[in-house]
Amino acid sequence: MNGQDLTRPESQKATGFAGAPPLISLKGITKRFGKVVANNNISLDLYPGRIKALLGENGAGKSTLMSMLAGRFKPDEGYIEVDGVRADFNSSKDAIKAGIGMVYQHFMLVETMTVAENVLLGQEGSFFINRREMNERVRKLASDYELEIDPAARISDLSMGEKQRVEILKLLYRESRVLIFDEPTAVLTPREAFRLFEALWAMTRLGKSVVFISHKLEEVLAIADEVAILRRGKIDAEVPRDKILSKADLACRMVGKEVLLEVDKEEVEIGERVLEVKNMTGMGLRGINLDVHKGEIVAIVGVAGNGQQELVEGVSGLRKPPEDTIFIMNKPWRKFFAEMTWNHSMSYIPEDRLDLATARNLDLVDNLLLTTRQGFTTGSILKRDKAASIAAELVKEYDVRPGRLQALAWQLSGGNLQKMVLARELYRQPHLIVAEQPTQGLDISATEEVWNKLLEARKMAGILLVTGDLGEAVQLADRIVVMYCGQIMDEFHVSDTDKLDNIGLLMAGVRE
Amino acid sequence: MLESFIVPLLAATVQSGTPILYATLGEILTEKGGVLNLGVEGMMSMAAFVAFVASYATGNPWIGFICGGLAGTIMAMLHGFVCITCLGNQVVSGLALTILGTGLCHFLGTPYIGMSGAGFDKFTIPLLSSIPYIGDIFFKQDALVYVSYLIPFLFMFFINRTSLGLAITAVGENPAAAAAAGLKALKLRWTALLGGGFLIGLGGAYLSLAYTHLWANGLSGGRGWIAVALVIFAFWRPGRAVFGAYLFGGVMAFQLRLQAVGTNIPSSLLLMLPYALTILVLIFSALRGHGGNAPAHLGVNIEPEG
Amino acid sequence: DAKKKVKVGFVYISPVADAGYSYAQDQGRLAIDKLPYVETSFVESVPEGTDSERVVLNFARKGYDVIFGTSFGYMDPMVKVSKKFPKVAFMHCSGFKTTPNMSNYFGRMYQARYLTGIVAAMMTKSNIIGYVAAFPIPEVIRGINAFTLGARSVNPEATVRVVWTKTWYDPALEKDAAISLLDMGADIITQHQDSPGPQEAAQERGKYSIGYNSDMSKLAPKSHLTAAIWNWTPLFTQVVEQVRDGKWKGGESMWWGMDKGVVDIAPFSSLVPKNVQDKVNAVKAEIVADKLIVFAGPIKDQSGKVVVPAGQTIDDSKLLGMTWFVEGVVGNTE
Amino acid sequence: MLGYRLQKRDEPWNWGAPFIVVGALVLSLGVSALLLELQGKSAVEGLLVLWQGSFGASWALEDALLKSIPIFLCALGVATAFRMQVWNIGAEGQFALGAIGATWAALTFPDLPGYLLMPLMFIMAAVCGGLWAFIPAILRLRLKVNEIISTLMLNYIAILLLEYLVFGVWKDPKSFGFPITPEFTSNAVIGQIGDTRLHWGFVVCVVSGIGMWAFMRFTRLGFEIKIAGEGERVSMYSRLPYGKLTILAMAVSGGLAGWAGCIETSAVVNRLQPSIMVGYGYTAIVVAWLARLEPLYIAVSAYLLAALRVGVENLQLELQVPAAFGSIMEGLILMSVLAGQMLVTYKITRKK
Ligand SMILES: Nc1ncnc2c1ncn2[C@@H]1O[C@H](COP(=O)(O)OP(=O)(O)OP(=O)(O)O)[C@@H](O)[C@H]1O
Ligand SMILES: Nc1ncnc2c1ncn2[C@@H]1O[C@H](COP(=O)(O)OP(=O)(O)OP(=O)(O)O)[C@@H](O)[C@H]1O
Ligand SMILES: [Mg+2]
Ligand SMILES: [Mg+2]
Repeated sequence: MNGQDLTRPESQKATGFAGAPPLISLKGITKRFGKVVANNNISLDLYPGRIKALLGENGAGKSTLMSMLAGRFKPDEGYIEVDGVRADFNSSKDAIKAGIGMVYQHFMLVETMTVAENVLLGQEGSFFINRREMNERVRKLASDYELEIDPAARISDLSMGEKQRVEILKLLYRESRVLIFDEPTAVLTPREAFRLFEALWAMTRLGKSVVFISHKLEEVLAIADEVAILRRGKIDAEVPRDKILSKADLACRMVGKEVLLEVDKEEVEIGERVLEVKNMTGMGLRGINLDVHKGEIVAIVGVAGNGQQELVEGVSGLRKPPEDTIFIMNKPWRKFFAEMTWNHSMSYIPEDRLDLATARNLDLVDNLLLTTRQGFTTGSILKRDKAASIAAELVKEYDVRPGRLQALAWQLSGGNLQKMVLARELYRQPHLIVAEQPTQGLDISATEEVWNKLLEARKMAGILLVTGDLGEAVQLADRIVVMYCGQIMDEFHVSDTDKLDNIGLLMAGVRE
Repeated sequence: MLESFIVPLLAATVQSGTPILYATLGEILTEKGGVLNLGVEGMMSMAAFVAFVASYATGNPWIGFICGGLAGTIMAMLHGFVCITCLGNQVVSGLALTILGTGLCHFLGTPYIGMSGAGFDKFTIPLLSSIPYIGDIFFKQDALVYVSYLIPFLFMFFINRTSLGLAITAVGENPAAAAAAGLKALKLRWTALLGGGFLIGLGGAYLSLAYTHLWANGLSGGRGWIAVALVIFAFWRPGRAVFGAYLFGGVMAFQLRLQAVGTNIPSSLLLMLPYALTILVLIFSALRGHGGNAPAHLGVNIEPEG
Repeated sequence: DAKKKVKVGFVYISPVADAGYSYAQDQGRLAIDKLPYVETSFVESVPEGTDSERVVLNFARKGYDVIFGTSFGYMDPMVKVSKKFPKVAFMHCSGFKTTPNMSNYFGRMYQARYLTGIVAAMMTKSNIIGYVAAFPIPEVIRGINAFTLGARSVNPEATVRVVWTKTWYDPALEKDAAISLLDMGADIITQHQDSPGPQEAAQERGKYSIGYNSDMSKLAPKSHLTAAIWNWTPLFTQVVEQVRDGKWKGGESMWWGMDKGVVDIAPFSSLVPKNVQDKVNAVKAEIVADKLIVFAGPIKDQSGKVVVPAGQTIDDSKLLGMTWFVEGVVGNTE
Repeated sequence: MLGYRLQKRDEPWNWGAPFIVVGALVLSLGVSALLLELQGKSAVEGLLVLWQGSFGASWALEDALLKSIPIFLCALGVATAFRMQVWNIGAEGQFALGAIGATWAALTFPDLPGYLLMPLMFIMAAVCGGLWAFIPAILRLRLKVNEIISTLMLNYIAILLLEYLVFGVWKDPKSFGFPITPEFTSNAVIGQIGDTRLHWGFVVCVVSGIGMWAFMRFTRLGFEIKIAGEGERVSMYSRLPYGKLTILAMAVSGGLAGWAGCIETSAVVNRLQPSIMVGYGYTAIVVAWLARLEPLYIAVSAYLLAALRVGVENLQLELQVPAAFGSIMEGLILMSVLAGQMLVTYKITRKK
């Protein structure tokens, strides 16, 4: 699929490490956050030259477990053995010294500093530093591992893929023997993801041990040597790759029940036009023409940073687009936003759930009111109790866990937060929905739920879906639009399989 | 005009800018590490007192100078205990530190009022002082002014050319990333806070050892607040801090001289000049597109994880 | 009931330790505190406004017999409180309102200023004398005028340049102000502040200085000539004696001068030549004997207009509200 | 450290807050008592005298209440701005401008009947204080000029402006040249409540406090200010009129400080004079933060701080302790309360 074969070529196999003792052993690790038991008596071994995939639903405790290995948290019970010797990590520094490095789900980079500074941070080697020499060192390291990057570039100017390369360079520079990747591909395009896999394979050949956390089952199948499945803080199973028959098998082992992995897409009647983009040029975009009708899902695919962001921000009202280019529900942009009502208009489901779609320190009721407050106002009085009862209903309907209305946004896991956002936005009964990476970071059951909700929402609205996951686009969309460098490369119906096969080239800016 | 008005004015500018310069650089260092310290006024007062007493007791003003710096460090420690260790609000802690510091030095300082101690006197640097105008302005000052010429350069070198400087900057920008890179975020914050406290203390010491040679209540006279404001004015850059401190000192010296010449402008309006000018310069910078680059995690405490 | 002590309370605007105005008042308090029948207490750093009213009230509530309020702004609060406590004696410094149980008191500091003006004018070479002043209030303006009149009485060429700092107590700024005057050619610095900052500036530049409030010779031994100083002991002693004897009366204005010793000049330093000392001592004797009146005509204002014709004097109520400069002062009163 | 570590509580330990305050008080009073002993004064007596001065008599309670009025209004104001993460440290200047505005009305229309003049004074105070806060707000919105620096600088300018007026054009010709304006006519004086020392400004406090609480809790605008305080991105997403809210919050903030200035001039000194500026604007910042921006807690902390300051005077009066001792105590108490507040959100557990 996606024009990219993910399977590991024979030449990439690491050999010569069979029967080696484990590099790392986790022994009976338990970790609690207040009342939540994030990890419960977990034991796990990591071997040299092998890739271990860690799989589990949202909130199963994968990140927590690995954060302890990386020295960021301390276990409440249990301990870690490095090369068979007990090691107690008081900070990341100790873990780094023991040869353990982690690329976190949210990158840990200093945005205002350069690539070289980030890579060498804490590892400069001498008190006085020489920028030119630092850049040179990083340049050499990057070319050794074929991870091209400009050492003098500022992190804030880099794309997600490039940022990840910086994170990997950090690990390589520290000569880590154990590399942990927490959902590394969530923000990558398929091409970037494949390059990452090649890098991982190269590292296993050097005898390094890799831990790979992902919700994308095909990736797990493609690169893992063995799969550990976490459920509710416990290791549910450890299975060698060969024992896994298929994606469905893996999904079943993970969730504990049959998973379909396919959604029913019932036909919906196409209605009036809800969004029209007319020859939009500016903000990094060139001549964009696009329309979305009620009853259909239009997916925009492309490598991140090719103008999707700008288009979405323009449509959703975060940035002022050039005049006479965007029409929503047949009204010019300005007029639409000036007259916009809280319901029966437009909803935006952004990629950034925390800090954009929700306020992290407010509770669920307040977060519901974020975009619906107009509907709960009489005179100038806000009816919070009414909002609370609606919130309670939505939480139940969408199965947002934990169901406490007093929970603050940051206390929710990514999947549950996304469900809350979806609940709120669909409650507004919009006619146009702009959904950006709606399932990023969600586990398969949550993904399935979100997909179903979106398909259902088609009945009342037209949906503009921006996604980096081609599978998602194919599953959901009626039409697919490929963007490259601020331009639309092509637009076609999802049933056009010829075009679908060529999509990888289109995304890279190549028209046959 | 040049000889009789401008050169003496600029020479006075250098002197009145110097204590503010020390304190501003100290606060920049503190804030680079991510800690907002509004206690500068109290720290400077306390440091001025300790410096005076130490110099008075030992007869050696250099010992006084260093002790002033250490007093600043100790005051910064209190702030650190409240904000870094106990995660207290940095704004309130700083304001409380000002109250505490001014109270403490007034309380302890009473017996020393009216005494005159050893201090730094002006001396000319041979050769350099004979450069026309420049010599009169910059090289007929006291030793601490000469020291203050070096500090901005050392400061820039420290921040840009040493691993510790880099680490401190990283902690102010993103403590979690710094910690993940194996840095001890809390220790670095402490380092920046205490080092900054030392510089702020030196600024206070300047007041009782060189600017005047005595201890008096209220010696700081609001200069600590000006330093806090100038950090923002300087966009956290030492070069602009030098400009800001001298600008402020210069305008203050200028308005006193206008009065001495016998102007008819009411003194209240003249005294507004330095404050109004600070705002105007900021507006001007904004119009030219320059803006602040505050450390991203300034004022945000590092919460313990797990 | 002869054993009952007279309880005296003092309210100060600034800390007594600052060697300035409040310090001078507190020296008077300490002096009467030594009297066997007197017991004193004080509250310092009391802002004018609600706070001062409360503090005065608390003294009265706690049964103090005499309450001294030493700052102009305490006037209205003291008037208010005095009406509620008719048995308590209220003494307010530097104001103009009285009640049946509230008197005001002050000292004719301008007489001492006049003398220091003579010293300055006889010793200046540049004929420019620098005056570092706090706020343009009558007390300060009166001092500047008296100083200038004294100076011009012996040296009509002398001018007095004034710089306002708008602070009572910022030694560094006040030193800067003095330096700006020195840069403008002044060779003698005098001041009306609570800090010795200006003295330091003069000493650093090798120029002379004349102090205020108390003898500042220790702080600037190489530049100090003399100082205009306060001595409140005689006045305070009289008040407590009267209260003890039941003879104290409110509604009075006690504006005491050099004859009663409330103001004086500090001993001359060795820098002051004999002829200057003699001249000043002679004038001082005249003032004490009431033969010389400082604000006697002819007096011209800054524009050269005669404001007080020869043969006339400025009466006390005008002096209390003086807001203009005499000829010879460079500066404005705002 | 030392075998103990901090652990975040699932829910803040709200009912523990009073214990923390008491604990911090005990600690800092202990240190203060030690300082007293070092001066050769009896610590027990000192604490007793302090208690009497703060709470020991009905008039002490009244005095503290009176003193807390301007602090409360300024703190209520700055809290509004802080809630939006607009760092208004300019209450001091806004207080001065409020006093100037009210004085202008009182001096210009001295003969207007009280029921017209008094509202006019309050309106002018709110307008002037609000405008003084509007300047930094608009500079921040349009030019991104940091409001901390602009409000701080405007404080100095406001005080000098007040001095300029009082030393110049508004000086009372009958004041013998002293820097005070003429006394307000009785129409322009906020009167006393009954025969207490308390004046009707207290009622203004109660009404604004309750009003602010209700506004933040029940109105949509109050809710929007709360969201705006959560950050730029969320407020953009929620389609808040961020600029207008900033201006509103700053104007309310400045207006309340202006009222404090108006009450202080009209009810307390009955005229404008420079000595009304005693730093209430800065005290307000401390009070607002200690109270975590909640109106009820602001009232409590404003009162307690005022009581402490009143009590310290008694300490001076009875035991001749220098005024600076009061500052030391205040600083110690603030810092220890602040450090102790950690226990509301964290608990200390033994390391395993
Ligand atoms: N700092 C924290 N404080 C409190 N609870 C936390 C914290 N970090 C994680 N948790 C909770 O611990 C549990 C495990 O979280 P963790 O992040 O390890 O899950 P995960 O398996 O990585 O999920 P995802 O797939 O969504 O990344 C969750 O219930 C989460 O809410
Ligand atoms: N949530 C926010 N947080 C911080 N700054 C913001 C926020 N929203 C807007 N701003 C900044 O405030 C300024 C004004 O915002 P506002 O939205 O009021 O501007 P506007 O779109 O011109 O609105 P109007 O036309 O109503 O004045 C802009 O410079 C913007 O960068
Ligand atoms: Mg995770
Ligand atoms: Mg995107």
